[in-house]
Amino acid sequence: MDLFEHQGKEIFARHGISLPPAAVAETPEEARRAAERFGGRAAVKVQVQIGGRGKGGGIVLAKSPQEAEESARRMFERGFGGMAVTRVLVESLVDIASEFYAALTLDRSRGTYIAMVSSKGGVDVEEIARTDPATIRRVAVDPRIGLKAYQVRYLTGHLPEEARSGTASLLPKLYDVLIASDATLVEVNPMALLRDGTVIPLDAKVTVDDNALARQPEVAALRSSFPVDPTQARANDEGLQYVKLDGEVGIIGNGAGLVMSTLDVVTQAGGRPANFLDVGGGASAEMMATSLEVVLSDPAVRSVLVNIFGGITRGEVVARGLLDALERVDADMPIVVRLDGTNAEEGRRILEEAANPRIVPAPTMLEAAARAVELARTSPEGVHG
Amino acid sequence: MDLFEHQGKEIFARHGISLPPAAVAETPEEARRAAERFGGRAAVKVQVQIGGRGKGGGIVLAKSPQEAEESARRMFERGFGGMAVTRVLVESLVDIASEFYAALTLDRSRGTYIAMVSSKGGVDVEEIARTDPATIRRVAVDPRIGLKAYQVRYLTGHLPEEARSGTASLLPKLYDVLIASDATLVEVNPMALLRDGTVIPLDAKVTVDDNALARQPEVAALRSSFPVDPTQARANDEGLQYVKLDGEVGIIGNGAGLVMSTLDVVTQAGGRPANFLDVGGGASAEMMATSLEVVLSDPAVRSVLVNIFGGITRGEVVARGLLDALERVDADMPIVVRLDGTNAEEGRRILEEAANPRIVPAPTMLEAAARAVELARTSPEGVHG
Amino acid sequence: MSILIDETTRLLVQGITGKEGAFHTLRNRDYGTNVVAGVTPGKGGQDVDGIPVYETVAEAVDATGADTSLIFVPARFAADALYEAADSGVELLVLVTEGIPVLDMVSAVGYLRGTSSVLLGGNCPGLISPGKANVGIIPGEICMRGSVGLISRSGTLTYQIVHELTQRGIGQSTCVGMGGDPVHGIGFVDALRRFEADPETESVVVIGEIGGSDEEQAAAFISQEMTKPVVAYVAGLSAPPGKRMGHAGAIVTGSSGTAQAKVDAFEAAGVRVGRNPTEVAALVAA
Amino acid sequence: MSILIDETTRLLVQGITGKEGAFHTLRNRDYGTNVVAGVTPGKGGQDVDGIPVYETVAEAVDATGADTSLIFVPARFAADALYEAADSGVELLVLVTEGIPVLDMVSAVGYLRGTSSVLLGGNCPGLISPGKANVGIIPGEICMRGSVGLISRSGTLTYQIVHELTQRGIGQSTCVGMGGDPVHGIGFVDALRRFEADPETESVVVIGEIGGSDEEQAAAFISQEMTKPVVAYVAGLSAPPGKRMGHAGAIVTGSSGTAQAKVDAFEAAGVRVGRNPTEVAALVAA
Repeated sequence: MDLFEHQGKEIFARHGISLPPAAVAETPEEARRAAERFGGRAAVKVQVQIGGRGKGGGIVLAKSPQEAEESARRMFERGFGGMAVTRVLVESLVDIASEFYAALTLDRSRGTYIAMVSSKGGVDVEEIARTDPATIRRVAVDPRIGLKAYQVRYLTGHLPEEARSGTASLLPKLYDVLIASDATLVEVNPMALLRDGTVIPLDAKVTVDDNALARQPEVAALRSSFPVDPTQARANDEGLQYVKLDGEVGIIGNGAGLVMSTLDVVTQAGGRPANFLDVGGGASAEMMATSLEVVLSDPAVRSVLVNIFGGITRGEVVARGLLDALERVDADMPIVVRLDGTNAEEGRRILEEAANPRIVPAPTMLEAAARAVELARTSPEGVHG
Repeated sequence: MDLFEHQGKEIFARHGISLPPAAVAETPEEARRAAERFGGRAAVKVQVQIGGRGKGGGIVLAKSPQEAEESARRMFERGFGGMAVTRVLVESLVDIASEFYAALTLDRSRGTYIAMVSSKGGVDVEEIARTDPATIRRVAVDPRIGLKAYQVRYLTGHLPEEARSGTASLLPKLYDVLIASDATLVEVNPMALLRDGTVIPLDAKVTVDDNALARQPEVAALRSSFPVDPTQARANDEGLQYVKLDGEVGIIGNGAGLVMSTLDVVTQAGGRPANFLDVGGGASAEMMATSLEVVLSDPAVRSVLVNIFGGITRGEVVARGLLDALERVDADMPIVVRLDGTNAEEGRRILEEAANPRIVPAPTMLEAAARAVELARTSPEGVHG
Repeated sequence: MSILIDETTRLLVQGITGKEGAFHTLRNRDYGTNVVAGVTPGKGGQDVDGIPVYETVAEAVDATGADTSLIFVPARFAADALYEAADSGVELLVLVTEGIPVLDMVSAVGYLRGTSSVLLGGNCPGLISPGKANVGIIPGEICMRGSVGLISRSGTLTYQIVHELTQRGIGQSTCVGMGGDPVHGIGFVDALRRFEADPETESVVVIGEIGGSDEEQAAAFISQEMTKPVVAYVAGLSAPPGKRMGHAGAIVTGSSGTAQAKVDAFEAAGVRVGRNPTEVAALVAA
Repeated sequence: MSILIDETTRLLVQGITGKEGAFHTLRNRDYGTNVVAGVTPGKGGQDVDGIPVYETVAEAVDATGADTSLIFVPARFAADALYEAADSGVELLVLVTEGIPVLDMVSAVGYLRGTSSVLLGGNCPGLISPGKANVGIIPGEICMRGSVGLISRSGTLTYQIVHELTQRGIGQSTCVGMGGDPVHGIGFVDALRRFEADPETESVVVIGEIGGSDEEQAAAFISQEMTKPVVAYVAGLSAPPGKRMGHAGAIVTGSSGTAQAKVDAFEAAGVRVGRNPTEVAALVAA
């Protein structure tokens, strides 16, 4: 779960990290009043769950309260990177001497956390990592020991003398945020040395492990502030992974790998997937029914491909769920069903006995994909239940 | 550093552990008033830094406030196990269903902590450990992971059903005490299941790592409540390890092993050591001087044996310290000095040049011991500076 | 031969009395796996269709000589189940449980490195040495004994590809589902090394997907150390790029994480890459 | 041969610029030890009498190929110094620092088990392979090259016994001071195993003292696995019993911890025990 900058900074503040005075604004007027409080000049920063704000116009340095108001209004109206914008952060300007980069994140390949400090920040740090790797120092962090003192000395050893002790006291606090919040990413870009000698985060990118939200109720509660699509929300509530795409073949499968592969074969067959929907392991009949409803709620869908290979998921449960769903939703389009694995034969028999005219059985994944693509082409447009 | 029971229990309470109502009394009258508050009947428990109170009469179950007062008075007057008693703990009586034993301590041989629970407590658990080892379950605890849930289940699995969940919630708190207080022992004997179903510690033996006192200022401050011998206190203040013994040959050495060995050879030579004094590694002239003053302050001392084998400790520093001390204290007894190791030759030369009549050089440890024992026999009695 | 499990495997199931635990335990036993014990705290002394249930793993190991544990406990107890199994000397831990917090896995994986236990998973379907033992939730009926080793980050996609192999009459030595969680036990390189050393395995199928850099590492290992032929598949060629939050991930891996980058890495290492599961099976047959 | 250190040892000193650090570093170098580097944070680029000082252990190892580290840092930095040295690939860590909190040592010793680094100490005098290398604070001039291996819990008592051996013309292969702290690195059993395997070592002296159960474990190891003769000494035969707080310690060790119990354990294992340092040397000479 990706937090807004201001949410990340609120967590930072709770761990004793100094930050510039700032206020969240949900209207242009609130942005203006905040800028007034900060003496007229302020940074207005769009709050979104993606990066690239600096380059993409998501951060405006307003020279007056009016300019802050106008910038905020534009942000609310236009959104950012295709996402709705419901709040901006208005932040007092600070006197920056130089900018660096710091991050703590997961190193999947080693199964540890990793801490990184770059002596260059505020710019394209990925490019720096490629072209000038010596500017980025990194260390592995074992959570059973924590960030070791010698590691902090090493991480800060290539910074200008005057930035070292400030960064050295900031890093353990960022590490505390990582562990205490079950985060998988705590990124500060830029981390700024101010003219007064302090080192503070100017940005905060915090991603919290979804698997840990049950033990992070305060963090989980922040979800309520995120802009949500109602279809997406419904899918999530049922434990389904649903991503809307641009095509016309609705796709339901079990297991992320199989669903991705199904998208690939549909594409290879000349079709365009309308979505990614993973019902997960051990799907219930109810989850299958909800999946079908979710996919069918997309008006662009012309055919649906259900591709289930059972392990924990059982074929007869899938079949009953599909039949249940077809009693609840009036699906006037073909649903190509391909079932294999655990109890698949029973599932196929149930579907055969039900003899629902919408259900088109297919023996293999490739044939199912070809059939779904073909049916999407010939299916009547715009007739939905 | 061994804490009084009541100090251990105060730490327990800060970690959310339930305990019987109790009050510390420093006079018999305070003990009486506390017993009155607890309804007349109360346990009066001597507060000392040693075990064996149960068998040794250090715990009295008083049936009235008067009895509590009298018991406390006896304790203050008589001391316990040769130690002065300055406070007793008066504790409300609880309704005990059964008694067990729990401890967390260091396992030196494995270099880990160990947690133990015995299904028999309140009695001689060492005897139980020998005769009926199955009653004691033990697990190794890695502080980088903590007491694991499965270990708590195992540790409590042999207790009566009704004591398991109470003990299972108590153990992690005792572990927190161990780690948070830098303790090397947290022992609860007995740990009691009460008739109301709760499990509570009735005693608390907590030993804190002396090496960690610098980062445990609250615990270190408890030292001020311990009865102290002024000579002992002076030695400790200088970083000297001093233990008073019953003999007449004062002993000063560097390194606990060498001092112990010096005690042994003095004993083998027919003498009796008057003390154990380890000046430690890298002793300064000042520490040597204080050592001599400390040893000479014991009126039973008839001769002194200084046995130094230098590593970090340097011979010339030892020699100068001894000469300094002899200018400050009027030592009218022989001081046998045996110096070897780092800069020993220089040290021997300095002593030779000083030609102090009190200083008797000896070439080897055995000869030094023999000489010191012999001189103690012939030294005039009772003439001290 | 085969890798990790075979007919000598003595299987213990942690969380055997749960619904999924009991279901798959009995399926594994029906397959012929030597299921010797189960563990569920509070249910010691019971049995699951004749399989004795113990209070602790240590007791179960003492009583039955179990050397492999299949773990179905709820996510919040998963790390503890790993500690218990490793501390009790179990050699192979197969963790099916999904939804385990990353921090728990980082701690547990670090701890296990200091023991002699080997972890597969979490969030994994387990593994099967067809005709010998099935440990986990891979449907045994789709597999066939043979000489193709298979290692996969995916669950059901694995079944799909195994199914395609079997339908062509191509059997498998061992099929390993390593799971898709970011921090996990046995990975591509571990499995490839074992397959390279296994006399029964003649070729290997590697099934990857977008994200991370496991495939790139596998490709590097294959080009340097594998003598047996490898066929790969990478799911997600048509996946849209994900929305990115920060730069740290890309800096750590030095990889874009796209399926195409992984396909390119495999092909540069001389690995034949199938465009879909059917083509994978065809390449193995070729 | 010898154990742990010899003429090929490349020594690095952590805390080289401190008073004791500098003093003993130069003594070690004067002895002939190949001291290649020092580390003191904030003093990288300086030198100590020509020995280059680096900012980090990793830099020092990269620049000089150091394989052994002698550690003199203050107690509160000791665990971090161990982590840094181990993470930088140093093979042998000799920790002289005393007064390190037990919790720090338990954590560090647990961490080091997962690495290839070997720890000696803390609160130890170090070790010397006479005529080859001296790493620590043992006075080199009291030692003499020869075939007696020596391992001791004590510091100065070790010097005493080495001194007695040398005065009788009995040389030493390696003298190891393991230190007296309750949680430590190399112990009696580790050292005995190395001495048993070392061709230069013909007999071994073990120097114990009251407390703990290290001597009892050494006795068990000697009776089961040592072929070379062992002479032991245990300090504290005349020590009065300590005042006891709880029972846990005795339950853990199953031992009284007295010197006499240790002497008995050694003698039961066929080890000759000297009553004082002089007698130890006489027994070795016999």
